[in-house]
Amino acid sequence: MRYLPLTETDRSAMLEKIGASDIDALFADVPAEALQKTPIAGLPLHASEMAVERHMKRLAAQNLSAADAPFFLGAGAYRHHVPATVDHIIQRGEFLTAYTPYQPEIAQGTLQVLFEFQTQVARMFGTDIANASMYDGSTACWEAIAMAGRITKKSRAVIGAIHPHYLATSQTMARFTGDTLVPVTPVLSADAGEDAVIAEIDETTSAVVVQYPDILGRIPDLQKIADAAHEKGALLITVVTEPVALGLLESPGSLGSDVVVGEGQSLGVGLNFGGPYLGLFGAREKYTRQMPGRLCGETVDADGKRGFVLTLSTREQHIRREKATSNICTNSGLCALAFSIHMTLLGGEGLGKLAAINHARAAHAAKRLGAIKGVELVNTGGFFNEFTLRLPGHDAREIAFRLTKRGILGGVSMGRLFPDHDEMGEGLLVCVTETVSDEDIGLFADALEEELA
Amino acid sequence: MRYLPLTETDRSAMLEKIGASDIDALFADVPAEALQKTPIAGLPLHASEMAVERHMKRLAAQNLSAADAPFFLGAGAYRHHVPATVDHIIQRGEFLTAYTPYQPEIAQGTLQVLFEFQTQVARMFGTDIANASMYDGSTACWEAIAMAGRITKKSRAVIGAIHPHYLATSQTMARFTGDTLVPVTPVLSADAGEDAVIAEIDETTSAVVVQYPDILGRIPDLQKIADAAHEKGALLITVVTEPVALGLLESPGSLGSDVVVGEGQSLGVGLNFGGPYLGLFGAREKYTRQMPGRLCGETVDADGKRGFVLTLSTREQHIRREKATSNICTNSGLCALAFSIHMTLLGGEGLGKLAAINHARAAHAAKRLGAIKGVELVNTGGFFNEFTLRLPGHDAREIAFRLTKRGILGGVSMGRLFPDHDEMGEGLLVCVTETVSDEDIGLFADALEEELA
Amino acid sequence: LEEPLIFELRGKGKCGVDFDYDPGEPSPEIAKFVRKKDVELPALAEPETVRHYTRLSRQNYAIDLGPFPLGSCTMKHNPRLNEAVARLPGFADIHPLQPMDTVQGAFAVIEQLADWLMKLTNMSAVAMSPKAGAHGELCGILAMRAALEARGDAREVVLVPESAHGTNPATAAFAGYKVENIPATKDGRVDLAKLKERLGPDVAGVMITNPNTCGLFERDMKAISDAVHAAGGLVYCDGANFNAIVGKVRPGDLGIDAMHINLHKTFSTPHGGGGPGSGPVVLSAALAPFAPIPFLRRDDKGRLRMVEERSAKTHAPESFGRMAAFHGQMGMFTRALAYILSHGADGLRQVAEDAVLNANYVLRSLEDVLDAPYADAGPCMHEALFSDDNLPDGMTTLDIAKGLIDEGFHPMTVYFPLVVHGAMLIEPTETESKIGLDRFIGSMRSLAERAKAGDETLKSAPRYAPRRRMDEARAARKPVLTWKAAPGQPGEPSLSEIGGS
Amino acid sequence: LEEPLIFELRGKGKCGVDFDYDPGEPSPEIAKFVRKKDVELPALAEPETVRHYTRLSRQNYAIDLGPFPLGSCTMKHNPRLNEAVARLPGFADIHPLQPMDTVQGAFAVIEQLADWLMKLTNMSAVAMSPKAGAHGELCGILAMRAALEARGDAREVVLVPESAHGTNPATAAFAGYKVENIPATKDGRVDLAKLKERLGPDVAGVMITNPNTCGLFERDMKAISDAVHAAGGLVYCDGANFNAIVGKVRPGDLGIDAMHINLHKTFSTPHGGGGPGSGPVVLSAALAPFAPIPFLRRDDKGRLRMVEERSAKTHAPESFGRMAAFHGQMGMFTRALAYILSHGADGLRQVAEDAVLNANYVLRSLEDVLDAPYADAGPCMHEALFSDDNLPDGMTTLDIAKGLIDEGFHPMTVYFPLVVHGAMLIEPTETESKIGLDRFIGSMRSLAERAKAGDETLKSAPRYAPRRRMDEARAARKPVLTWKAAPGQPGEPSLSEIGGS
Repeated sequence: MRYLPLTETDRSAMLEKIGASDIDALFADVPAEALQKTPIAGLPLHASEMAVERHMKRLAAQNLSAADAPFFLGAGAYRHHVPATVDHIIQRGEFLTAYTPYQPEIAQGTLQVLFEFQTQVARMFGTDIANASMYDGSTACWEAIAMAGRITKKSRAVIGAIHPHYLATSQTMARFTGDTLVPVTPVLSADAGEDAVIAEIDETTSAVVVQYPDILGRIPDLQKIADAAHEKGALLITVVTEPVALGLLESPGSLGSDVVVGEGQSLGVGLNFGGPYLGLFGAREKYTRQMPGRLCGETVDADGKRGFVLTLSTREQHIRREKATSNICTNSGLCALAFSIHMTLLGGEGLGKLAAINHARAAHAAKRLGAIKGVELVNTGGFFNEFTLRLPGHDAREIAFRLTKRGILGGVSMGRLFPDHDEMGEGLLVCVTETVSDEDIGLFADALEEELA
Repeated sequence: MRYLPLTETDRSAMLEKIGASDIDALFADVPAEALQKTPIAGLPLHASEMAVERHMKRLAAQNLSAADAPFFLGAGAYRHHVPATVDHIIQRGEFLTAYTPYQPEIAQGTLQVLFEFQTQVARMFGTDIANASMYDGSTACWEAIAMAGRITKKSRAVIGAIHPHYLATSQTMARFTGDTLVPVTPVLSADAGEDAVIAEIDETTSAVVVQYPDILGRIPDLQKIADAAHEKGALLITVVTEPVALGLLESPGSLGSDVVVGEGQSLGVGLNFGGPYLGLFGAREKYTRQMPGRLCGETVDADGKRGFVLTLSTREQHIRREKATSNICTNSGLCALAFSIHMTLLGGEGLGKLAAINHARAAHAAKRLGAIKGVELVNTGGFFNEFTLRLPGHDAREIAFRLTKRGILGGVSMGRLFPDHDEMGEGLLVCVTETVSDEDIGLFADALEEELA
Repeated sequence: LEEPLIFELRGKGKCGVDFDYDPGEPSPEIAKFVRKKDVELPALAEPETVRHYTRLSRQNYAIDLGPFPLGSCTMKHNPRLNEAVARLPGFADIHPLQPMDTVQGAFAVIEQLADWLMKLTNMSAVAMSPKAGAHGELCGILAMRAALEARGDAREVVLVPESAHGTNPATAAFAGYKVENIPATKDGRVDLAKLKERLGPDVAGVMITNPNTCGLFERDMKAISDAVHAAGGLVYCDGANFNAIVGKVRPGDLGIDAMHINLHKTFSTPHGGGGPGSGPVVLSAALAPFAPIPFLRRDDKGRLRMVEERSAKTHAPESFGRMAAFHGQMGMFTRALAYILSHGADGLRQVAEDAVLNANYVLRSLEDVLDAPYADAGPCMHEALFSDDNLPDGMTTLDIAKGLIDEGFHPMTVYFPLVVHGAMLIEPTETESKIGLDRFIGSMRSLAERAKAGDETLKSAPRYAPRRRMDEARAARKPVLTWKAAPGQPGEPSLSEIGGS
Repeated sequence: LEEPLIFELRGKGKCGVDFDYDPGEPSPEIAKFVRKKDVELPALAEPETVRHYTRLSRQNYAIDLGPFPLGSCTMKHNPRLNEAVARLPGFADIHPLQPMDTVQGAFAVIEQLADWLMKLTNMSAVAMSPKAGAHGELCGILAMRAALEARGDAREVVLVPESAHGTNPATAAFAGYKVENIPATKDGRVDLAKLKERLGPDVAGVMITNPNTCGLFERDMKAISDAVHAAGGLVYCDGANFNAIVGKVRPGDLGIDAMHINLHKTFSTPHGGGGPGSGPVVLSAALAPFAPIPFLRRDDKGRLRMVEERSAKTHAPESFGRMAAFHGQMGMFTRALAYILSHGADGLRQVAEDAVLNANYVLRSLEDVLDAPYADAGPCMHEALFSDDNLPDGMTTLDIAKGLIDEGFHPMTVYFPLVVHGAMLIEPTETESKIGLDRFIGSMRSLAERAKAGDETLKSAPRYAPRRRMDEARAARKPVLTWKAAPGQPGEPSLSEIGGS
């Protein structure tokens, strides 16, 4: 077997050194009736690299990949061009096959990257600090709500028009922790619903959670919500599912957000059918010791040279066990690296250009699609690279499905995301990034026109 | 521009330091009429990575790639499965972006690989030594003929059934150097033609050049030819276009070859539409100082530690200039690395297994195809993984073309390789490696049957 | 090989990405949201970027450079085939919310991996969406809690051995449980008798690691499960060490109710300097109905369908809900599936056998120079445990660990499990060769002897690493978590040695 | 980071590749050819293989780690996009002898690259098949010889400047010519007057490098070409330094007949530790008919057709023949084309400008501490030349070079060109940043001053590299070119430091 370096000669010599008669002597503590005598049934036997590759390629070919169709999906996962350099670097064995940097003397590569990453995220979010990443945006969102509870000693969170999966993830946890979540369900209108959210805030509210831009692509007035929340002693948690937007829009931190969390997949990571992704988590400095997840900090070594270590681990499970701020052990290190490389290539100015291009392309598409008979553009109050179309009288799920028959991946139906709100069923969320060509937009528009005719 | 790190600020500061008014002041030695004032016409302006990738993918999509069709081509370029590890390692920046190892203190990685490579090639070929690689098999072939001339001080080489491109390449050079090449053109028969070759050897012969297996897939009796050559004071040069064969067949060195050259593309390198490939060159130790190309040798450093250097460079152009054994400067270092990694994964035993599988699959295919009405198997005397079919009454070029219309890449027509020998036109050279499935063979056989019906 | 921070490399006015499209001005509707100036982040040109990260990478140790004998943190070889497979556009370039008919191949990957994980563990169901091992633990505990609540059986205590990974108590607490210790016997295993005493109507269940973190198989696992079940509780098994028994023992045969599987530990997905992970959780028949959404089912036409919120009412009425957006760590599934296909049922047995063989070889090659607290009790499983008991005063486990760095190796896991003083937990894994182990053993013996001889130079190890021992207290005292330009800081990299040595 | 040879790693009985197919016995016809035992080569399992090569790689310096200021051996950044493009299955997994209709996209790559090379040089034709720069030189010289022979004009001498690359005289000799030197003027250029004197009916032509290897543009190039042509000869231009003028000067405007282009030097294809290269040769109208086969043409239906032996009689009756099997270095063509597309006509100008700017910056930043023989004559092109003239006795160019290794840099080209004593030829290329150049300049100034101060420690540099100075004489005296097991050699790797530092 190509991954196993022991030869039969080695195995014999080692058993002899150990003083064991055969390999099963080493499994003596396993009750005899539980020890499998033969390969487990139902799995194939070993296979060559060529055969495995063939099998996996066959499965891959059964998917319609984004490069092979005009592609307009977003809703928390965005398709951007990732420079080839990113994938080259993350495949270097020293990054790919390193462990968590518990031995900082021989892990400065990973640690310096995390320190740079934290700085990049904090500056993008407009927060004082950021952590070294979380599983993904949805779990980061819950961690923020839990952190707000620790800080405010309150347990009622008001939730605006965030991604329904993020809400559902938080609801799962809240059910067990005893937190109360008060969702303010969005409606298909241009109004980003700040007032409806603000109306739910009271003195018992630990946090207000809004998305920026929101799940319908609308841009809420964060400062207004922040002011209302702070007035009642609640924190404002802002969720960003599309970090590219922050190249064009004012940062959530500068608009009064106390905690900013997000999904970093847009930069460097790619679609990957939903995972692994990259949770981003930034906050005010005063909450440092309440932060979940890994933190990387600067220090010096015995020679006085600058270096980096994982720090404040007394918050964490491996030290504090049941008193930890979170049970998280693994972060999303390699995705953080990919994000950081992409961001280093872009810089602030490049991120701004990329964002402007996304917005311009989306505006162009919205105009074209919104002009189709039977289509209403919901986001008349502005959007970044994602907007919602209302298709009166149609179930958008059905339209999206019929578009795939024409080879077009034409958006995410709101009915899939909001199954309990029938009025959302007519909504189709369309995302347009720099990867979408004019030709793609034309093909989509023509197809949609025909489907609705 | 993403590859250019100078900013406008940098450029101004540097011009100031230099004392130049503007950039064109640095081009002052260029006659004004020759200095282009604007971007050169006919080329596009700069483009994003995304746009370049799109353009290149469009061109790539216009080719029928081997993975998308039952594939049976060989004739000097063989499709084998290359382990993913190989491509991973050769993309490490330290290998990919290193220069020729002129500074051995900081190039031991490349140098040790070359030393290991030389050892692998020599053992596979059954020669005492091998060099650090040449451009490809065809140029290595000519270099061997030229070397035989230097050694024997004679200039008439007898050439057996080698790849016609190898012959043509050598003929080009011979025309200018004044060497005489005496080709013995093969015929479509099972007889590997040893006697016809031997009949041409005389006292003026510098070398006899044969291919093993030959261009029709036949296996010549090397020892017999070697004995005849040595009797007249000529060297035997054996050409190996398919090194995998040497996992199954006796090595050319052990059968009396004085020089063995070959194409190493089969291991590690891939098809790549013909290049870059990898020239292999092995010889008896006594010819060391007559070898062309780079040689890597063992030595020690100032601390007495073992290390490796390029050596015997007094043979080479950068030292010896017009008296060099060859004008070669570049070898095929990265391809040699790929070959060496693949060989390290295989080892001698693995190479033997791979060869046995190739042979078995080819034998299976030959049986199936040879049974088709209107098809004659030429190689009734045995073959390795390649054999010739005779299609009486048909131009095999036409058949090969018609097979592509059925999505099958069904072999190389002898008419393409031997345009001046009409009797070869009925020959179709078919190669079957481990990558060919039973299903592929069935599809090919069915299609061929229908085409000939 | 010193390397400055990107913020110190004068990245103003540079660009590592080109754009072809002139966007013009943003639409007037969003003018009020538009930021006044760009995010203040430097850019590097592509050549500088490649160099920055390549140089940084060389300050890391990695499995590609040498063994990582980290007990309980298994680091085995990461096959490059898996990297290639995960990058096939048909897997890497598809969106989680594409219409389901356009991603049947991706669903098939998940289904196939799920099926094989169930067969390897002999369990009834598997939740594929947890994002990492600890997330998987959470999934298992939530399923247990949901099942107990569905019975109307409020229970509030989870029992955890002292030797457990920190994630176990943290997870139980995160899910709202009180945590109590399970005592251990002298031979490093759960004390069955004491456990039985503690069981009762307030105990929701136990979390047991098997093989445990002392590297031992819990011989009484089945009896433990039976006792817990008899007392109305449920059994969570921490599957971090499943690599020691994969293909040899099916945990479901031992009566457990839930177990997470770290795909990187057992199935070779890369760890990437700290993640991403993936932690599928296998569940017993009792817990299966409470599994989280989404999960796959086949409809009556044989098409794969992801059960999400919309169809959960029909197909998953008792599910405890969603744990994360989308469907799980697809990129890890493709890699793990390729790994399982490569090994097959026969190869996986060999994996466990070679892992255990390598660990016992280390145990027996070092037990004469280091204290091995459980060595007399019999063989270990995938990891060998030593203590600092026969080191002289002043010489510590940490000194051995840091000394190992100077020998060219990553240190073993130290000071864990907590039940052993100055623990050194060594896990070679099956992908280390004998020649490599012999070198490692040689270094360990040399270090043990130096420590016993009171060699003070060990105290200043490492000397040959990119950094010497780090001042971790200083980092925590006044945390510096982001870079800030110091006044007058030149941003110049320091001169450095070349990286080859 | 010491690493043993693969032959020392006990590779017997291992396997890094698996096979699914049982081949049985070989067919009886070939029994007599079958080898008695396997080739005697060790195998390593995949984890060991990855580690062996990863560790070895770290003993290399590379452009990804720092600058390679090798004058005349241009090493610029190698974009990773190009690597991705070259690996597209539509390019990497096609066979050179597939029916031509199935490879129209591959032909289009070659045609497009060929077209742009002609436009960038203002030449009439281009031979794409040469495998490297020196092979391209050979192609050019053979075309010249074929053209002269076609005229019935036997000539036997080729004139080459003393400052030329060694490949120039070697190539001319390899093609059967006698080589004579062209004298140089004091300012480092071809002496036009002396050249004119030597021209005559025996001179087949000249080989001139422009910009030349002193880093200077040959101002009189057009006059040289005119003089050679007037004397019935032909002009070969060594295009190794085309990167200095690409997009700024078209060599065809200067009257040359042939020039090779090293795709790695000007168009960024990776050098791979010594190749593969690729050396397309542009040709004047006079030489175009003699270009080697194969080459592309479009048939009357617009389809691309490769003119090979079969169609040469019709379409290339005067071709001097084939230079290598198949069609050239396709893998380099895709990379070079991606590079040209990325830069475009505007970006390529900038490449030349930045390369020249960087070189002049180095020249002017070091001319006060090192002797710069041609600095007074004006700007240099892409490389700056220094001599050892103001180093004290006993201190050599080699000491500076090896000292540079300890500063973290690859040395410059040394002792070339031969016309300058103790030459140091520094070529930064356009892909070095100013901050990087400033560091390099700082190191060079420090070394120059140490040398002038007679600092003997320079003599023992490098000290911080994987090896100290190597005994090259020993290697050549009794060459050891392959590994042989020494009796009793244990095959044990030595202990080593960890690789990060």
